[in-house]
Amino acid sequence: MMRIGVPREIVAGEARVAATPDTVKRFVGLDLAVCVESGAGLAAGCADADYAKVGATIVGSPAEAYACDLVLKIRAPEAQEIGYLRAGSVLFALADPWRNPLLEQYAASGIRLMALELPPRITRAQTMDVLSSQANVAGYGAVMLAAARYPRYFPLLMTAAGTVKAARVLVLGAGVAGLQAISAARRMGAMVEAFDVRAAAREQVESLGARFVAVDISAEGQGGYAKVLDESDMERLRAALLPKIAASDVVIATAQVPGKPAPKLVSAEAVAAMRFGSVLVDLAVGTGGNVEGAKQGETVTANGAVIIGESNMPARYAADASELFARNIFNFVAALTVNGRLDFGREPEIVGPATVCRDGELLFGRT
Amino acid sequence: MMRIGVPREIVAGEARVAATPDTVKRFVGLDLAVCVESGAGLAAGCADADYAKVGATIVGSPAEAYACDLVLKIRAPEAQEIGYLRAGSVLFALADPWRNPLLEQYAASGIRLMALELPPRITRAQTMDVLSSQANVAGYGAVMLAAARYPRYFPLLMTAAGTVKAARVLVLGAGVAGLQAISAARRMGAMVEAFDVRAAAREQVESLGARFVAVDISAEGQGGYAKVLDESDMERLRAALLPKIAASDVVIATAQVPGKPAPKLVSAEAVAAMRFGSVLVDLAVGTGGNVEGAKQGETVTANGAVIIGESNMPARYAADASELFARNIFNFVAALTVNGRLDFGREPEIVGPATVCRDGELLFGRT
Amino acid sequence: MEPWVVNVAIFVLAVFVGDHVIRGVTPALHTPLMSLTNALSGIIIVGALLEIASVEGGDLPLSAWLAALAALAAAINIFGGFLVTQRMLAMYKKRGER
Amino acid sequence: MEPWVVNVAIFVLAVFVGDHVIRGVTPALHTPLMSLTNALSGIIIVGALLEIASVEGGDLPLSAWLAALAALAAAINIFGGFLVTQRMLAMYKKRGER
Amino acid sequence: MPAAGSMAFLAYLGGAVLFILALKGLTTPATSRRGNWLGMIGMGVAVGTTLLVAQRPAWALLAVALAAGAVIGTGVARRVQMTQMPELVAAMHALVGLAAVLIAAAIVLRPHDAPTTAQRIELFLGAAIGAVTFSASVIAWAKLSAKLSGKPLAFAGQHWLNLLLALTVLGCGVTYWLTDSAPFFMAMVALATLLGILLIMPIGGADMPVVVSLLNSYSGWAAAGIGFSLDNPILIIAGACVGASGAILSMIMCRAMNRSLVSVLLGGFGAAQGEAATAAGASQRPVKSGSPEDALFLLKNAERVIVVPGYGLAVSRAQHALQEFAELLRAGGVDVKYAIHPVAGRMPGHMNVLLAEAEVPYDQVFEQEEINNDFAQTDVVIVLGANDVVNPAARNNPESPIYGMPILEAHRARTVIVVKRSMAAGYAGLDNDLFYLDKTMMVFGDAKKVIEEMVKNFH
Amino acid sequence: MPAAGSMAFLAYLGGAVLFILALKGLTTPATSRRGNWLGMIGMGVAVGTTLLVAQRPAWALLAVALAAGAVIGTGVARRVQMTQMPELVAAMHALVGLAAVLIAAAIVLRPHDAPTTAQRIELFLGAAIGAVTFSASVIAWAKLSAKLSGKPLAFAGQHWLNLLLALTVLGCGVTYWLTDSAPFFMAMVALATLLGILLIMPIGGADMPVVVSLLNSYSGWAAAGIGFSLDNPILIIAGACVGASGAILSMIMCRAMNRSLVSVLLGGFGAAQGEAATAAGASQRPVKSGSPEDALFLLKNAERVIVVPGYGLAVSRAQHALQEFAELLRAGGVDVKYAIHPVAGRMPGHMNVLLAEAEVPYDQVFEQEEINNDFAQTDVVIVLGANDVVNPAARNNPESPIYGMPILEAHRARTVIVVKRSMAAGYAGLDNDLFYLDKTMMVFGDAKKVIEEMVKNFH
Ligand SMILES: NC(=O)c1ccc[n+]([C@@H]2O[C@H](COP(=O)([O-])OP(=O)(O)OC[C@H]3O[C@@H](n4cnc5c(N)ncnc54)[C@H](OP(=O)(O)O)[C@@H]3O)[C@@H](O)[C@H]2O)c1
Ligand SMILES: NC(=O)c1ccc[n+]([C@@H]2O[C@H](COP(=O)([O-])OP(=O)(O)OC[C@H]3O[C@@H](n4cnc5c(N)ncnc54)[C@H](OP(=O)(O)O)[C@@H]3O)[C@@H](O)[C@H]2O)c1
Ligand SMILES: NC(=O)c1ccc[n+]([C@@H]2O[C@H](COP(=O)([O-])OP(=O)(O)OC[C@H]3O[C@@H](n4cnc5c(N)ncnc54)[C@H](O)[C@@H]3O)[C@@H](O)[C@H]2O)c1
Ligand SMILES: NC(=O)c1ccc[n+]([C@@H]2O[C@H](COP(=O)([O-])OP(=O)(O)OC[C@H]3O[C@@H](n4cnc5c(N)ncnc54)[C@H](O)[C@@H]3O)[C@@H](O)[C@H]2O)c1
Repeated sequence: MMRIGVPREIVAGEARVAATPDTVKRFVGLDLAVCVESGAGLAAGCADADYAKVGATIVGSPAEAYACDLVLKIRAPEAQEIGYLRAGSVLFALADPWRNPLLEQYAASGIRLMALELPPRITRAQTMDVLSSQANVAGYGAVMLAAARYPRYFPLLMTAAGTVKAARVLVLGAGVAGLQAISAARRMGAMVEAFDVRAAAREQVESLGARFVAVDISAEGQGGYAKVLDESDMERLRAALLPKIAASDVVIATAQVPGKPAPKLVSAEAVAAMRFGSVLVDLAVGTGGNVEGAKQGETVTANGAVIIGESNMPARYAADASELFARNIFNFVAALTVNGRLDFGREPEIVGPATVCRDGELLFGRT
Repeated sequence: MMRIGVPREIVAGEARVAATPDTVKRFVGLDLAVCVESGAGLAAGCADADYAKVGATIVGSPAEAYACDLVLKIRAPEAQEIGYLRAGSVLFALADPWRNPLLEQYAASGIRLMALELPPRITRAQTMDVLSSQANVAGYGAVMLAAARYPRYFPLLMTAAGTVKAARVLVLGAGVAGLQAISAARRMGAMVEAFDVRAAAREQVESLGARFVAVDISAEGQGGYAKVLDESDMERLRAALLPKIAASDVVIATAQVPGKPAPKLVSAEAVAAMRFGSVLVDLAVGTGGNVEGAKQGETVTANGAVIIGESNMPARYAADASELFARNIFNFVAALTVNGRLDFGREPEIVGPATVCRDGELLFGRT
Repeated sequence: MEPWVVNVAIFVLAVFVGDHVIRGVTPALHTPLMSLTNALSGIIIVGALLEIASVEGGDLPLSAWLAALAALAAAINIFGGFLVTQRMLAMYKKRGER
Repeated sequence: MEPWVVNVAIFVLAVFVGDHVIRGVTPALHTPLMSLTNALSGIIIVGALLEIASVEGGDLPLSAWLAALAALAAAINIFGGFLVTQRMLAMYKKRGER
Repeated sequence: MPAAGSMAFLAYLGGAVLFILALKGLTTPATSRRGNWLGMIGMGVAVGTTLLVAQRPAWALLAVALAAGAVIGTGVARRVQMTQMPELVAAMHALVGLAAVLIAAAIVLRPHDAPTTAQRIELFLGAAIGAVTFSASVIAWAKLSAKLSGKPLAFAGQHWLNLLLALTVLGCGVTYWLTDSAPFFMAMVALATLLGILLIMPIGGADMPVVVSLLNSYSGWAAAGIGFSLDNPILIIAGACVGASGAILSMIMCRAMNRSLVSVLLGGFGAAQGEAATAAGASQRPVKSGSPEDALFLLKNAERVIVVPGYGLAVSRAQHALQEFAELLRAGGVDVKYAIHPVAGRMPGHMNVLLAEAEVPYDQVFEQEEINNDFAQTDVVIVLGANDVVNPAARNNPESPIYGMPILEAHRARTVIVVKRSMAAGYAGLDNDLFYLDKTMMVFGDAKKVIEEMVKNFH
Repeated sequence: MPAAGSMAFLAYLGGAVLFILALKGLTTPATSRRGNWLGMIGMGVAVGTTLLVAQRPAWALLAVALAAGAVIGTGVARRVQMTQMPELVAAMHALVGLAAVLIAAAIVLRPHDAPTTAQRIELFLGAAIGAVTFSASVIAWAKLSAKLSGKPLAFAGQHWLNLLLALTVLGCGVTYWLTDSAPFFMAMVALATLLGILLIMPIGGADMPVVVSLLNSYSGWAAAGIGFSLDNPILIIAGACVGASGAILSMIMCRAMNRSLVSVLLGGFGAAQGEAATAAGASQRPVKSGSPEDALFLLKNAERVIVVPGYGLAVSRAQHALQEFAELLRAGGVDVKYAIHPVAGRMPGHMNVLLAEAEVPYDQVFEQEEINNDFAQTDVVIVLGANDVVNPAARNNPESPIYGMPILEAHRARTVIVVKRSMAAGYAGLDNDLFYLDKTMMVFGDAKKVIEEMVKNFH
C-alpha cells in the first residue's frame, strides 16, 4: 500500500498544511495510508486527533513523515530538511523553481519533485491549481487587512452626522488575486478601479462591476500570463498610474510575472501623494514587490500611508487556505492514481511541465 | 467673540479629536474663534496646518485650549486635566456620568459640562447624537477586525478546490452598532443572525436581510433603550443563546444598557463550544463586557477562539469617527448659538438631560 | 329571412369589437375613454334626424318636436363630449410636446 | 339596399374581431393557433354542402361531383385539424394536470 | 353603381369603422388624440350621410337643434374645470338617455307608419334603457357635483322594491308590444325613470366612477335599441361598441378597486371603503389613492423623477426591484435620482446600505443638502416607505415635535406618489400632511409588491 | 317564431360566435383546450344547420364524402409525429384552397341558377385566392417535409414574372365577370395555381412558418369569398376572422423574427439568416432558436427549473434582473434552483459573488456535486452565459481538451434554454454540442436584456 507523508511546515509564519482531515479521509478512501507529523495542522485548526479520527497515523518526527512513498508539503524542503529526502519518493509542493537554490540538491537526492506552481492554467487543470486557490485567498485577505487598517469607512454612508465618502480602492493586476480583491472591496461598498496589462482583463474587471483603468500599454504573455515590460514602458506606466494612485485611498497590488521580478508599479512619489491613513497592500513583495518601500512580512508607515508587505497572505487565512490547498493536491494525486499507485503517464499535459526533477535528473528549465 | 478651545486627548489610544478642519471652518463661518492645541488632530489625520488653513489658532499648551469660553473634547477631563478648567466655561464631551468619579470635581470647578451621551434619542436630536455616529463606526469596525482575524472566508465560494462555507455571524444587541455590524457582515457574504431583547429590533434586523434569533425574553426599557434583566432571566438567556453561539464562527457583541453593567450573554462554556479560529468581538467590554473572558483593549485566545475586547473601537477608525463626532458637536453648538453666544434656553428637551453640572451644581442623577 | 336577424348579426359582432377594443386600456385613460364613448353614443342623433325627416310636409307633429329635442340633446352631447375628451387628452401629451 | 352590402358590414366587423382576437397570443401557441384556424377554415364545407344540395334530383351533374370532392377535402381538414390541435394542446397542459 | 340605399349603408359602415378605430386609439396615450379626431370624423360622416339620405328634412328645425346643441355643448365643455369632468360626463349620459326616450316616444307618437311588432320590442327596450340611463345619470351627476350627498342612501327592502319596479316596467312594455297602446309606453317610461333613481341612490360617492362608466354602457345599449327600430347599422354598431366597451371598462375599474361589479351595484359598499382607508388610525381627512398602474403611467411620462426611500423600503426588502424599475425608467429616457435623508431608516446610512446591495451607482444617490433644491423642478417624486423624513410639519408647523429638522422637500415636486401599506405613522408617530396634498397620490401596498407590479406592467 | 331562413341565419351566427370564442381561447394556454372544443361545437352547429336547411341533399354522396373525410382526417392526425405538425398544417391548407376552387368551379359549371354578376366577382376572388393557396401550400408542404429542398429558389426577374402572371389572372377574372365565360374562369384558376407555385419557390425554409400562417390567412379569405357568393354569414364571419387573424399572426411572427413581412414574401432572405446564425464562426449545424417570450412560456409552465449561470451573466451584470425573475417564477409556484460549477466565470467563486450581490439566498445555490443528479428530473434548465461548464464533450468525447472535467449535466434535463449572444465559443474555445440538441432552444441576446424582456412579459 502506498504511504503518504505529511510533514510539518518549518518556515516561519507558514500556518498552512498540505493535507487536512477532509483530504486524508479521501486518500484513505482511495486505499492509501497517510502519516501526519504531529502538530502539522495545528496552526490551520487541524488537531492531531482530527487526523487520527479519519484514519491517519500520527508520527512524531519529520523523518517518519518523509519516509513515505509520497510526501505532501506546502513548501519544498529547506536546507535542513534535505537530509530527510529518500530516493524514489515523490514530493508535491510549491517549489518556487525560479528562485530556489536547492533544486540541484533535490535532484541529487533522487526524489521526484512535482512543483505545484507549474501546471498549465487550463480549464481541466483547475481542480489541481493551487496558484488559483491560494491567490484567491490572498486577494480576499488583502482587502480584509486593508479594511481593518484603513481609518475610515469603506462604504458611502449618509448620516445625520454628515456624509462619509466611499473609499476608493485601486487594484493593480487583475489576475486571480486581483479579481477576488475587486469583488471583496466592491462588496464592502468601496469604489473600485483596477488595472492590468492583459487585454482580457478589462472585460473580467467590468464583469465584477469595477472600472477598468485604461493605459495603452499591453504585455500579453503566454498561457494567460503577462510578460515583463522594458524599463521605458515601466516608466510610462508608473507615470500614468501616479494620479490614479494619488486619488486612491487603498491600493491592492497583485501584479506578477511567473519566474520574473514583480513590476514596480507604485513609486515612493505616488505613495507620498496619497492622503493620510491610506493603506497599500503588496502581495507581490515576495518577488520584489509592486510598491516601492514595501517590506516582506512587515507593515511600514510612509508619509502617513501604511504599506503592508505580505507575500504569504494565505497563511493568515490558514484554515480555509489549507482546505483548498489540500484539496488541490488531492485532486492532483487522485488524477494520477491507478490501483493505489501513481502513474505519471497520465495527464502528460499537466505532469510534464510540473516535474522539476526525477531519477536524479533536474528537468526544470530544460525547455 | 466667543472662543472655542480644542485640547489634545490624553487618554491612551484615544486617536479621535473633537473638531476637524471641516467643523472649524463651520465655526469660523458662525463668527466664532477656534484655538486648537498643537497635535490634537494628528492621530485622526488632521495636521496643525490643516486647522490653521481654515482659520484656527494653533496653541502650544492644553492650558491655552482650556482657557476658551467653550471647550470641545472627546472625553471629559482626566484628573490631571481638572486644573485647567475655568469657572464659567462650557465643556462638551463624553462624560460617562454613570461611572465617572470626577463629576463632583467638574461641578466644583464651576464649568458647565454637557455630556454628549445624555441627549434623548429622538428624531430631532439625531444630528447631535454622538452615540449613534460612534456606535455606527464601532459596529462597522468590529466586523472589519473580525474578518481580518478570522482564518477563513466570510462569503460562500464554490471553487475548483472545493466549496468554502459562508461564515456564520451572530450579532448580539441590535442597537445602532449591532445593526451596522449586521449590514457590514452581510455585505461581506456572511450568514448573519442577530438577537436583541427589544421587540422593535426584530423588524429592523430583518430589514437588513438578517435572521432574527427569537428568544421569548423581552426587556423593553425607556427611550428606546433596553432594561437590565434579572439573574434568572439572564441564565435562561445564556442557555438559549449557547447553541446559537456554538454554531457561529464570529460573534459581535454590542448589548448594553445605559448606565448599567453590560449583560453577560456569552459564557466561557459557549466560547469553548465554538470551533477553532472563531472570533468574538466584545464592544461592551468597557461596561463589563458581553463575553466572559474578554479583556478591555486586549485580544485573548481561549480554546482556539479569539476574543477581541475593544471598548473604544471608533478610535481605530479615527479619521471618519472624528469627522462624525466633530460634526455632531458642531450641530449641537450651532443649534444653541444665537448671535455668537450660547443660549441654553433653546432646545430644552435636549439641553436639559445633557447638562451634568452648571454653576458649581451637579445636576446629573437628580431625577 | 327578416332584416332584424341581420341586425342581430351586426350587433353581436359589434359587441365583440367593443369588448376587444377596450381591453388593455391604460388606467390613466379610463376617464377620457369614458368621455369619448359618451360622445360616440351621441350617434343617437342619427335616429332623431331620421325621425324628423320622416314627417310628411306641412305642420310639424308632436313627434317631430320630440325628435328635435332629442337632436338637441344629442348634439350637446356630441360637441361637448368630443371637446371635453380633447381637453383631457391634452394633459397626456408626451414630454417634449408640452 | 342590396344584400351584399350587409355582407360587407358583417365581413368588416368580422375582420376587426379576427384582428383583436389574436393580439396578445402567447408565442408558444402560434402553431396550435394556426392549426385551429386551419380547422376553422374547413367551414368552407358548408359551401360544398349547399352546392350539392342545390342540384335538382335525378342524375348528379359534374358540379355536384366537384362539390362532393370539395366536401371531402374540407372534411379531412376539419377532422384532421381539430384533432391535431387537440394533440398539440395536450403538450401544454399546466403542471399538475399531467 | 350600387343603389343609393346601399351607398348610405356603406357610408354608415365607414362611420362605424371610424368609431371603432377611435375607441382603439383611446387605449394608449400615444394614439389617443388621433383617436378622438377619428371619432369626430366618423360622427361627421354619419350625420352627413343622414342628412343626404333624409327625404324631407325639416331643415329649419334641424339647423336650430344642431346649432343650439353645438353652442351649448362647446360652451359647457370649454368652461368646465378639469376636476368637474366626471360630473360633466355623467350629465352628458343623461342627455343620451333622454334623447333615446324622446326618439322612441316620437316614433310611438308619430302620425304615420305605426311601428311594426318587431320594432315595438326594440322601441320598448331602447326607451326603457334610455329612461333608466337618464334618471340614473342625473342622480349620479347630482352626487358627483355635491348637489346631493355622496352618502349611499340605503333602506331595507330596496332590492325587492327595485325588482318589483323592474317587473312592472317589463309588464308595461310587454303590454305595449302586444297592444301598441301609447299610454302603456308612457307608463313604462315613467316607471323606468323612477327605477333609475332608485337604482343609483344606494351607491356611494366613491363608486360613482364605476357607475358612470356603467351608465355609459347603458346609453350605448339604448342607442343600439333605437338603431334596431330604425334599421340603422351605425346606430347598432356604435351603440353595441359603446355598450360593450362601457361594460368592460366598468369591470376593469372594479377590478382595479378590488371590487366586484355586483357589490358596487348592490350599493352600500362605498361607505365601507372609506372606513378601511382610515382604519389604520390616522386622521379622517380624505386622500387620493391610485393603483400601481396609475403610478407607473405618471412615472413613465415624467422627465425628472426623484425616488425617496425610507425604512419601509428596507422592511419590504424592495431594493432590487426598485433598482430594476429605475433602470427601466432610465432606459425610457426618464432622469431618475435617489434622495437620501440622513436619518431615513433605522441606522445611520441604512438607505446607502440598501441601495448598495442593489448596486445602485453612487452617482445616482444624493444627500438631502445636494438635492433639496431639485424637488421644485421635479415632475414626479416617488416616496417609498418613507414618512418622517418627508413630513412638511418639520418645516411649517412649530408645534410639531420634529419642527426644525431639515426634511426632503418632496412636497415641492409637481406630483408626489407615496407608496406605503396604510395611513399609519412612522417612527416619530406623527401624521403627515404630505399625504393629503392635492398633488399627492397614495399607492397602498407593500413597497416591493407595488414596484414589482409596476415592473410587470412596464411596456 | 321567426321564419326558417332567419332561424338558419341565427344558427349560423351562433356557430360564428363559437368560432370567435374558440380563437380567443387559443390565445392563452389555460383556455386553449376549451377553445378547441368550442371550435368543434361551432363546426357541428354550422354543418348541422346546413344539413337541416338543405332542400335536396344528395344524402348518399354527402355521407360518403363526410365519412371518408372523417376517416382520412383523423387517421392522418393520429399518426403524424409532433415534429411533422408544420407540414401537416401546410397540407391541410392546400385542401382548403382546393375546396374553395372546387366549389367555385361547381357553381360556375352548375346547370341551374347561373351566377349573377355580383356573385361572379365573388366567385372569381374566391377561386383565385383558393388556387394560389392550394398550389403554394403544396409547395410549402413539400419544402417542410424535405420532399423539395428548403433552399430558396430565386431567379432574376421573378418578381416581374409574378406581376405579369397576377395581371393575367386578373384579366381572365374580369373577362369571366363580364362575359360569364367558363373557359376564362378555368384559365384563371390554372394561372393562379401557377402563380402560387412561383410565389413560394423563392422563400427559404426558415421562413416557412410565416408563409404557412399567411396561407392560413389566404384560405380564410377564400372561404369568405365563397361565403359572399353563397350569401352565407358563417362562411363570411369565419372566413374573415381566419383571414384577419392569420394575417396578424404572420405579422407577429415576423416581428418576433425581427423581419418584415415584405422581406419574407420577396424571398431570398431565408438564406441570409442562415448565414448570420453561423457567422460567429461556429459550426454549420442547425440550432433551434426562440424568443425571450418562448423561453418565458416554457419556464412558467415548468415545475422544476435549474438556472446555470456562467461568465456571460457576469459580463452582462444580469444578476439583479435574474434574481427578480427567479423570484417571480417562484411566486408562481415554480421550484427554481441555481447550479454553480466550480470553474464558472473567471475567478474562483465568481458566480457566488455575483449571486450574493443580488442577494440570492444561499440555500437556493447548489454546487455541482449536490445538484448534478437533479438535472434528469428537471423540466427546464436555463443556461445563462455559460458554455464550457455545460459542454457534454467533457463527458462524452475523449478527444476534447476538457475531457474528464466534471460538468453540470444540463443536457439531461427535459428542455434546455441557452441564453447567449451568438454561437461563439467560451474560454476553452470549444464548440458545444449542447446547443445543437433537439431539446435545446437558443435565445440569442445579451443575458440581461433577455431576462428583462422576460420580466416585462411576465403576467
Ligand atoms: N437613521 C437612524 O439612525 C435612525 C435610527 C432610529 C430611528 N430613526 C428614525 O426613523 C425615522 C426614519 O424615517 P423614515 O421616513 O425612513 O421612516 P418612518 O418615518 O419610520 O416611516 C416608514 C414608513 O414606511 C412604511 N412601511 C413600513 N413597511 C412597509 C412596507 N413593507 N411597504 C411599504 N411601506 C412600508 C410605514 O407605513 P405603513 O405602515 O403605512 O406601511 C411607515 O410609515 C425617523 O423618524 C428617524 O429619526 C432613525
Ligand atoms: N473560475 C475561474 O477561476 C476561471 C478563471 C479563468 C478561466 N476560467 C475558465 O472560464 C470558463 C468558465 O466557463 P463559463 O461557462 O462560465 O464561461 P465560458 O465558457 O467562457 O462561456 C461564457 C459564454 O457567455 C457568453 N456571453 C458573454 N457575454 C455575454 C452576455 N453579455 N450575455 C449573454 N451571454 C454572454 C459567451 O457567448 P457569446 O459570446 O455567444 O455571448 C460565452 O460563450 C472555463 O473554461 C474556465 O476554465 C475560469
Ligand atoms: N484555466 C483556468 O481556468 C484559469 C484559472 C485561473 C487562472 N487562469 C488564468 O491564468 C492567468 C494568470 O493568473 P494569475 O492570477 O496566476 O496571474 P499572476 O499571479 O501571474 O499575475 C497577476 C496579474 O498581474 C498582471 N500583471 C503582470 N504584469 C503587470 C504589469 N506590469 N502591470 C499590471 N499588471 C501586471 C498579470 O496580467 C496578472 O493578471 C490569468 O490569465 C487567468 O485568467 C486560468
Ligand atoms: N431617534 C433616532 O433617530 C435614533 C437614533 C439612533 C438610535 N435610536 C434608538 O436608540 C435606541 C438605543 O440604541 P443604542 O444603539 O444606543 O443602544 P445601546 O448601545 O444602549 O444598546 C445596544 C443594544 O443592546 C440591546 N440590549 C440591551 N440588553 C440586552 C440583552 N440583555 N440582550 C440582548 N440585547 C440587549 C439593546 O436593546 C440595544 O439594542 C434604539 O432603540 C435606537 O433605535 C434612535
